[in-house]
Amino acid sequence: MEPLESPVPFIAILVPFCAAALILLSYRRRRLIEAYSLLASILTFALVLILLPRVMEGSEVTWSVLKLLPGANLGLHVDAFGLIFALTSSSLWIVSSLYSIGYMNAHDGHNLARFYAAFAIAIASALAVAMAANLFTLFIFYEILTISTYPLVVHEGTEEAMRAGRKYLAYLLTAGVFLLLSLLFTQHLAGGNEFTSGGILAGHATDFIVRILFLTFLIGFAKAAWMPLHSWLPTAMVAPTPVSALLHAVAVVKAGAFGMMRVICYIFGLELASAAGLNMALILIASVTILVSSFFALAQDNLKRRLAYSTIGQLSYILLGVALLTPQGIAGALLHIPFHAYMKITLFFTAGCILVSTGLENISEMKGIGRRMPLTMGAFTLGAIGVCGFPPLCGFFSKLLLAEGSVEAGAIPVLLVLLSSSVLNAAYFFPIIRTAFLDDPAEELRGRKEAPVLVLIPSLATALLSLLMGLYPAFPFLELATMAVRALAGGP
Amino acid sequence: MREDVVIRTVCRAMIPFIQLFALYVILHGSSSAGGGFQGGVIFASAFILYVIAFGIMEVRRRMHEKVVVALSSLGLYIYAGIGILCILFGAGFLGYSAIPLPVSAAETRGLMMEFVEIGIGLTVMAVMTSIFMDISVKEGGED
Amino acid sequence: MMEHLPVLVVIIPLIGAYTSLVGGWVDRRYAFPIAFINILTQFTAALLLTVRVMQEGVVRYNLGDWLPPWGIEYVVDRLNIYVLLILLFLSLLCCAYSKRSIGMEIEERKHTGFYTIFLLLVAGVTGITVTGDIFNLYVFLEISSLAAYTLVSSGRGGKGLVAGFNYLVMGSVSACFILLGIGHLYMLTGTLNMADLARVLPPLYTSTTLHTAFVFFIVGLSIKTALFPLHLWLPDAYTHAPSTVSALLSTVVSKMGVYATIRILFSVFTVEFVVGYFPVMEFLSWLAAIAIIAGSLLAIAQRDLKRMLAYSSVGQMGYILLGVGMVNQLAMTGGILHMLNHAVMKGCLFMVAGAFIFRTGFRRIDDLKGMGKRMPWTSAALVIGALSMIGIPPTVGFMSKWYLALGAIEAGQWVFLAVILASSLLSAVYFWRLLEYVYFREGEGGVEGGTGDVPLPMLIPMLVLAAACLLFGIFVSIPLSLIDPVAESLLGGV
Amino acid sequence: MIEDLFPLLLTRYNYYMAVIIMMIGLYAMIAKSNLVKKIIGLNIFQTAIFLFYISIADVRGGTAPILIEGSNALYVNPVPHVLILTAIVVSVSTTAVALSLVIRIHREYRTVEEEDLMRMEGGSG
Repeated sequence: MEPLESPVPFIAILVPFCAAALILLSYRRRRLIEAYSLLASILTFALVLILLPRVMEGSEVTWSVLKLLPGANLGLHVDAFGLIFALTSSSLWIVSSLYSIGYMNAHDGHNLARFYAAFAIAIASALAVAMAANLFTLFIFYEILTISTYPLVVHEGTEEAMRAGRKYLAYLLTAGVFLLLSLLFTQHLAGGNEFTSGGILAGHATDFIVRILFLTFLIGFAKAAWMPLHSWLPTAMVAPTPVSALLHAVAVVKAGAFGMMRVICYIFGLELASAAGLNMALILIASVTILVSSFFALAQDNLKRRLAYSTIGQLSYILLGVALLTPQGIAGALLHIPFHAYMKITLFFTAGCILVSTGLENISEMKGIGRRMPLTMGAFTLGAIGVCGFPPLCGFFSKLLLAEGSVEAGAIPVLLVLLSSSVLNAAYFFPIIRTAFLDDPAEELRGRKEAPVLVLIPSLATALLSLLMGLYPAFPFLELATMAVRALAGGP
Repeated sequence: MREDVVIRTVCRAMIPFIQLFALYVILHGSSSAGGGFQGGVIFASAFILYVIAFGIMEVRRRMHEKVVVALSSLGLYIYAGIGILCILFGAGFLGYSAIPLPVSAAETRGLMMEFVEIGIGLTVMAVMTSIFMDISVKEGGED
Repeated sequence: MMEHLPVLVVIIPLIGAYTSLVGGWVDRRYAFPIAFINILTQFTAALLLTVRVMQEGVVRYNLGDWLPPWGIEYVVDRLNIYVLLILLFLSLLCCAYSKRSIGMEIEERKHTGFYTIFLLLVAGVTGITVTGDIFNLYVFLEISSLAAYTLVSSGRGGKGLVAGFNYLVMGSVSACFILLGIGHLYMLTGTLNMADLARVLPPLYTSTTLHTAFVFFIVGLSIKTALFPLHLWLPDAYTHAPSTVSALLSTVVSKMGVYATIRILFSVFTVEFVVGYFPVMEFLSWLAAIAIIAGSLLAIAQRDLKRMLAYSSVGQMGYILLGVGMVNQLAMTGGILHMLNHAVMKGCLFMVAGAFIFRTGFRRIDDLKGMGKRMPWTSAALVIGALSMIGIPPTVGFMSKWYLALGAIEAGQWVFLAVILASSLLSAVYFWRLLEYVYFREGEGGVEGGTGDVPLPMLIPMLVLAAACLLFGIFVSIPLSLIDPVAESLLGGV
Repeated sequence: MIEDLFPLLLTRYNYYMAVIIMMIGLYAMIAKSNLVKKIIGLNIFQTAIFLFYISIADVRGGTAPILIEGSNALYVNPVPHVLILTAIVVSVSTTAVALSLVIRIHREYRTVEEEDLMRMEGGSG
């Protein structure tokens, strides 16, 4: 089918940017800021949703924004592949802005305008990364994403936050430079950087160059937090919880993983990737990251840090899936983007709920908390078992596809990694659930109640959504993933 | 400043000649060696000599700072004015011969060149004097 | 009048200089409006000239109706007009900015003189850009340099004086070298017209005299552009000059040196010579690469905001020369594009620094805590300028980085590629430290008179430049439409 | 080889002289601590260049370049003279600016010795 020219994707990205400007201009009026943020999130989601039926019909939506430089256009192109990520981030923005409002009300929020504006810009960039038509556009918004999340990371303004912010920037700006390098080389070698099904590099470079390029791309997408370039992520946990949720579930890390997938599928092309042996390297890195991060997670007592290490492992699932280079593997990887996002954001939201109502951050202090805050911990439990990959939550399906993919690729060690990782996930999540529900509540928790409604509702909503998507995985994500894989495998 | 009759008298005698020579140099800029720059500097040196001999206050009494400013601007206006006049008469900038005077083109050229030289001479003279006065006045003022 | 535009753009500020002197003599307050209107007129004239250049390609003008090899010829092609527009645009903004900012920094009785010298400087740089005669270029170079020395030392306090003196000594030595170079060229060819020289020189490419002349030019111009080991005059001059002059120096005066370098390297000596017969470009690019790294490292070490910006300018000059030095289309485009980009970013940043000094008197980065809240618009301009310097897309800084890096890849110069990319990280280090202080650290509060933004005449130029950082980044095709043919014609098909 | 060198040295002495004078000026600019002496050094440096220009304009046996009707005289090249005249004006202006700067420096710091200035600047910040 002919691609459809439509400015809708562009408007969807423009809305948050405008919202950010409005927020900054009305920085004195807190309620107005919150209203702008919420409205923009709903509007954005609606706009992305408009695209859904078109893409489901098999048509693709494009919009060329601007010819920025010769050979480097700013263009948007929405296909099933990108829509998965776009839908995830825009839908989760609504819940996170609700959550932020609640969270910031509960805490003594300061610099709110900066916070909400940066939040909006980050989401807009994530959306643009999802809908980028070429590597150049992706790179530009990838950089904007880095910059816009920095104020969020250092929001608290403490010395610790500043240090974390510096580390965050050091990692991600360096990564940005590597990504630019890769972009420049792609441009130089292939004479363009449009995402093309089947890749554009084939025939333009020797295997050696391809491998080097792959390495620079991999470093460039350090946002995917693969080991050993992961350490910015746990450090960035000093940020307020809505930000951690955004960083870890929606925008930043997923942008890295998604970018890597885009590059492997649409720049290198699956054939070139397997011919140059790129997949083996990626499988190795991803597997190591999955296993090692799980062990790291076991050792953390701070709940958010444990979640951070869990994220590192889960992100590598995505890398692993695409490294398998089989349809099932890629579909699994694509599915893992939204599914993990919903589950992990639930977990972060609940961690924030606990923080808001009790001020606790460490797991060892959370004895019996489930009895005081049953709804919160219920949501947490749903998210946790989802991440471990148990049915009927959505995490099960993505992992199932990944496992199928590894069998399909004949990579039995990968299957083993996946299985053992699930066991490890259970090992670091179940003690929390056990201690929350079965231990006697500690003295300090006496008289503590559920978290405020505004933070509780988003947590429950995302938990329920993960459950629902586990029950009905087909719509829309599985459908989209299948379409994306079909298009990749030499569809029309 | 210490009175010194010899110096003052000699200066008094010299300065008119210096100025005359300066005028000569300026006016012969178009047809022989010389011109506005050289003449202007010579003219300024007359003032400087005057300052050295009679003291700065005397000079300032006779030639106010604003006069210097006016003269330097006037010189530039003459120069630019003639240039633009040429443009108005359809030639290029400083394309003298285009100015319709009732004399031959070569003479017009020479005449206009003289005017330009006078302008340059005025500006150079004024600027040199003002630099010198600027330096010496402030030093004197504070000491 | 259209045909006389090349000379009018030079004459207008010259007349304006003395008009503002006379105006200031009548009443001190008249000096500024006269100067401002003057530069505005000149800018308009330059825009008209641009239209002509776009139509005709090259506009030539003979002074005093003397024909080229003998008389002085003004030649305006796309490179000239591009540089001219940059210089006038920045001069206009600096002039607007100066209205309030010189109030504190320069004694009131000198204001008239300030605008006179300012306009003389503008006349000088304009002359450099339009002239096609190499000796005329020298004269204009000296006019603008003399004006620059005076402006640097026009502030209160003695540091500016010493800085100005050192600048003068270095500048004069460089002028002497250029003069020597011109002398050698004249001795060899008997002509001073650039186009004529380019025509006459090729058979002489092996001549030792020519090589000597070339070396003199390179050394002299390197001092003027403050290429790394010869940059020593720059930090003091930029730091201790009044803020509006710092902005002017970093944007206008530095660009004129770069322009002169490009002109002499490529329009007088031509690519064949600088690549084939006297392979200096390789050497220049290495120097530029060292300048980029050294400038950035030295900037990191600074605690004084203006001094930090000054060292960063040393690095940025390296960017431009590196682009020029790699001698290929892409890199050349990047280098020339960076002339505009550096002017808007650095102009914006120096104005911001001036605004901070104007409001609070603070020069040290550590003292700028919490400025983000106290001076929101100024700080917003700072953010955009800083991001642009780091090279975050879609600001202008990224665009030049993109071209330079592509050029380096094209030339196969991996070291330069690494330098270009690493330097953006280094500038991230020092600019981020600044942003951190301004935005994310709370000020101790209670600094007298330290709240609110600067007055509008200072704020508007700053914001215009900040907007330019974004707009010329997003609509980079506008400057590119001028530059692309330039790079091609300078390289002359190599 | 060596016998070629002598005529070269002897016939091109104007260049060497220019270079020697230039070096004297440069030496003064670098080695002298007194700012006024630095300016004098600068002037010497510039003068060397002027002399160099004038010497290249010379034509052996040439006369002053004034056109005389019917004469077939050999003229020296006038252009360098004109150029140098301009250069001298530039140099004079430079000197004027430099001297006024020195005067103001003296008023500010009560010294024109560079060493003292550096000490003072170092002391004050």
